[in-house]
Amino acid sequence: MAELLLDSDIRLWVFLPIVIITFLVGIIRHYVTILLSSDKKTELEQVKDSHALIRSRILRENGKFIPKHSFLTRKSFFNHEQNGYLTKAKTEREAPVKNPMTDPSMMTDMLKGNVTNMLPMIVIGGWINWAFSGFLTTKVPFPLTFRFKPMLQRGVELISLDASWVSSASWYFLNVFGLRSMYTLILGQDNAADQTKAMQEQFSGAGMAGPQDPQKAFKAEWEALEICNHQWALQGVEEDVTGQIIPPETIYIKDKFA
Amino acid sequence: MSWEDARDALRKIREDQARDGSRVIQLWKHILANYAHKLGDEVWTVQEQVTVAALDCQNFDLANECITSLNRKFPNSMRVLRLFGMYFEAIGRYEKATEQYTKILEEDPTNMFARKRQIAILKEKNDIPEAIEKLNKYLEMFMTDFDGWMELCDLYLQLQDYTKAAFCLEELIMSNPHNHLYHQKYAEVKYTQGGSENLELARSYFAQACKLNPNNMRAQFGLLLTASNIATGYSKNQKEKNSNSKYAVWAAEQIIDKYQSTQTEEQLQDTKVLELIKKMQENLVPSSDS
Amino acid sequence: MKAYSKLLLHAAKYPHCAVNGVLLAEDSKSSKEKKQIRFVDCIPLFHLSLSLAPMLEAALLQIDSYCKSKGFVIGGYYQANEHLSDNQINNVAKHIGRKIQEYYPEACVFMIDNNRINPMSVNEVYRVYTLKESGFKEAEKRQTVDENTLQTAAVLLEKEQYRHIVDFDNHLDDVSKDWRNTKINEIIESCL
Amino acid sequence: MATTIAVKTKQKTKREPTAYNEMAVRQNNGILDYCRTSMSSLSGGAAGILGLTGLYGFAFYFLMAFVLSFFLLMKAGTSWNKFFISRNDLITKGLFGGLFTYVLCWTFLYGMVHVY
Repeated sequence: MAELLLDSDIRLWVFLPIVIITFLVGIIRHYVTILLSSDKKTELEQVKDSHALIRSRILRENGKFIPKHSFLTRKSFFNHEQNGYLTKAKTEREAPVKNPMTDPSMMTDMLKGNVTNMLPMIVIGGWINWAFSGFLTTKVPFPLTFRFKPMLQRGVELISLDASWVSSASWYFLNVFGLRSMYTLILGQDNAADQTKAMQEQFSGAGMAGPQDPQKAFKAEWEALEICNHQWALQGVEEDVTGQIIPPETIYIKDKFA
Repeated sequence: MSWEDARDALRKIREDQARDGSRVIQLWKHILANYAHKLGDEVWTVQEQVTVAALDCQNFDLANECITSLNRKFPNSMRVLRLFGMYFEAIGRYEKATEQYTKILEEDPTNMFARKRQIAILKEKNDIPEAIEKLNKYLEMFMTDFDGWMELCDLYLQLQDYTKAAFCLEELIMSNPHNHLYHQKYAEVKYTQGGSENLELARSYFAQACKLNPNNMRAQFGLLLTASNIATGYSKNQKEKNSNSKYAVWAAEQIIDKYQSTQTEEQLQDTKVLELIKKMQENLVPSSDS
Repeated sequence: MKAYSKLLLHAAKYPHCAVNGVLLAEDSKSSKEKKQIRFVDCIPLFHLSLSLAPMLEAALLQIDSYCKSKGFVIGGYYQANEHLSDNQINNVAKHIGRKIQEYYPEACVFMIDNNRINPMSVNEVYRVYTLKESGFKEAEKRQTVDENTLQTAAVLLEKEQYRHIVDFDNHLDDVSKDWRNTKINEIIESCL
Repeated sequence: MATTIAVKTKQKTKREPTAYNEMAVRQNNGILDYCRTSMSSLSGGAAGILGLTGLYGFAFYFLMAFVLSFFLLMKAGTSWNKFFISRNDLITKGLFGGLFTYVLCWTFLYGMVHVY
């Protein structure tokens, strides 16, 4: 196949601008999100619930470190048949399913999320498609099969063209996804420039964000605690300690491989 | 000392949450105050720290100065409001301070700090039962605030209500089962409570503390004391007695080891630690032989 | 002299905690007729949690064997409460005081008045209580320290020597630290 | 490469034999990521300027990746188990995530230098 020769003006006016634009947009988005993000107002009730749930979970996990009597006291505090904390909570608390349409604060939050995430992506993408359409910008330095053609050569439908050439629109998308780790490098771990992550969260949304419905959460926790039994972890610890004749300092290392 | 050193020292104090007000003030006054512009944004955190330190040392002029400058930078910030509250607390105008904290809480009912300060005011007024009651209410809401549990435990200890203090410590142990200090303190409380059951619990927890941190002297002394007490006083049968004296002897050996390796000859001679422990050991050994 | 200075320094080292400690007296058999106790040294005990028994026992055992070898007795107990204006004798102090009294009937309890801990203080910073019949009563005022001692203590406070005092809590954290505070003793000697 | 930064912060880590400090583990992994990304972009740039094509380019990436792993292992030395849960993490973590960054940088600089 004949080598193509690209005009070096394409490099100056198409290739570079796309990189710079995508990069800067990412950075700007980061700061805009910081500007717009309002501290989520949490309600007292919510905080209380989450604390109770965490405490119950801790009780399940680390309850083995306290004496049996104390464990049972706490368990009955949570799960007592009539007035255990969780028992009451799981039956009485009606689920305040928040309707995003009725709650204005939820609405603005969603709007803000959309404004900073989806909108720029669409706008900039469309603009780039319009301004730089139809250019071949670069060539990937490795051979590819024809299957990659629609991916890499969006906007340029030439059958005879080698698959490793990249069109301007595709170059934009490559940048959008590839610059992700660069942002972590520059802006730190939890940056907002990374829209792909935000999109993933939106898709797998409800499951990841944690159970929205406190009643359900309480019920799950109640069940988990109900089946949880007490097995004291300190049984025979004296034997354990005194049995080891090795000098104290080495106990740590020994345990590590055990 | 250069200003960088001073900054690092302050940072360290902040991270360790050490309470050393006079040093903080010294560092600020003599070194950092002249280099404030070099600190960048850290200057605000430092000023907050200095304010608290100044209040601690009753240096109200300095505190006032810092609060004013913070207030200019962050008007209406919760953190500045709370500093105002603490300022009023320090000069003893508790109603005014309470007013500040209520204001914060109206704004943000989940602000844990303001709630804690309100409890602290009660403690300052030396009204411990009231403080305990408030703290209990607070912990009902924020059940996983372990500093709160710690404080409650200390308050109960002041009133010598050991059962309830033990409850708080159980909570702390569950929060972090690998912290030997909680185990050790729990054991100490149990030991203080007395009774054979509690002593056995204490022994187990001292042993656990020893296991988690073999260098914990308190735990080893505790193990020695509890085990020897059980062996001489409380054990029901010979077997139990034997095993308890075994633990005690082990703990004694550990302690002797520790003292021999860290203290100087002269010191050991003078304080007679070794003789004491050996004597305790000897008291136990024949009892286990017989 | 040594006793007073160390007591003061210990209270000053932990302004935000309650502190306690014991005072060692010369064995009183020789000086009994004078009805006077001479405190010669002071062992600072704790600043973390005063009301817990095991470490107190461990500490008292150690101090006791130290005293025996030196011919001292544990003749007093001092405590400074956590609260600034709280200088009442509380249950912990009463309890420990009573225990000490069983071994040494002349023993008394010193409650430190936190307000008075500063280099300028002109008289002693504590109130003395002794056990009478069943309860603790404030003892009648008597001269317990002389002018010279007060001055030395003030100098030490001024010099921030309290940063170097070691109590039993420090000792248990790091065994190599010495609760006899020999260093401080030397400094006190040199201040004379 | 960024190994020096990594080790400095790694020393903050403190943990007990069986209990891991959640924050410390996350921080260490973050630093590892940081090393990987820097390495990928730098070596991508290098490959692009050198004009490597095809398999050579990929081979270059893996070579660099293993050099980095080697450095990390050297730096961690015998005390790697103080900082990381498993030793293999040091070698393999983010190997393929870094590839994407590498390809981008490679393509970018290759395009800049050699295509036009």
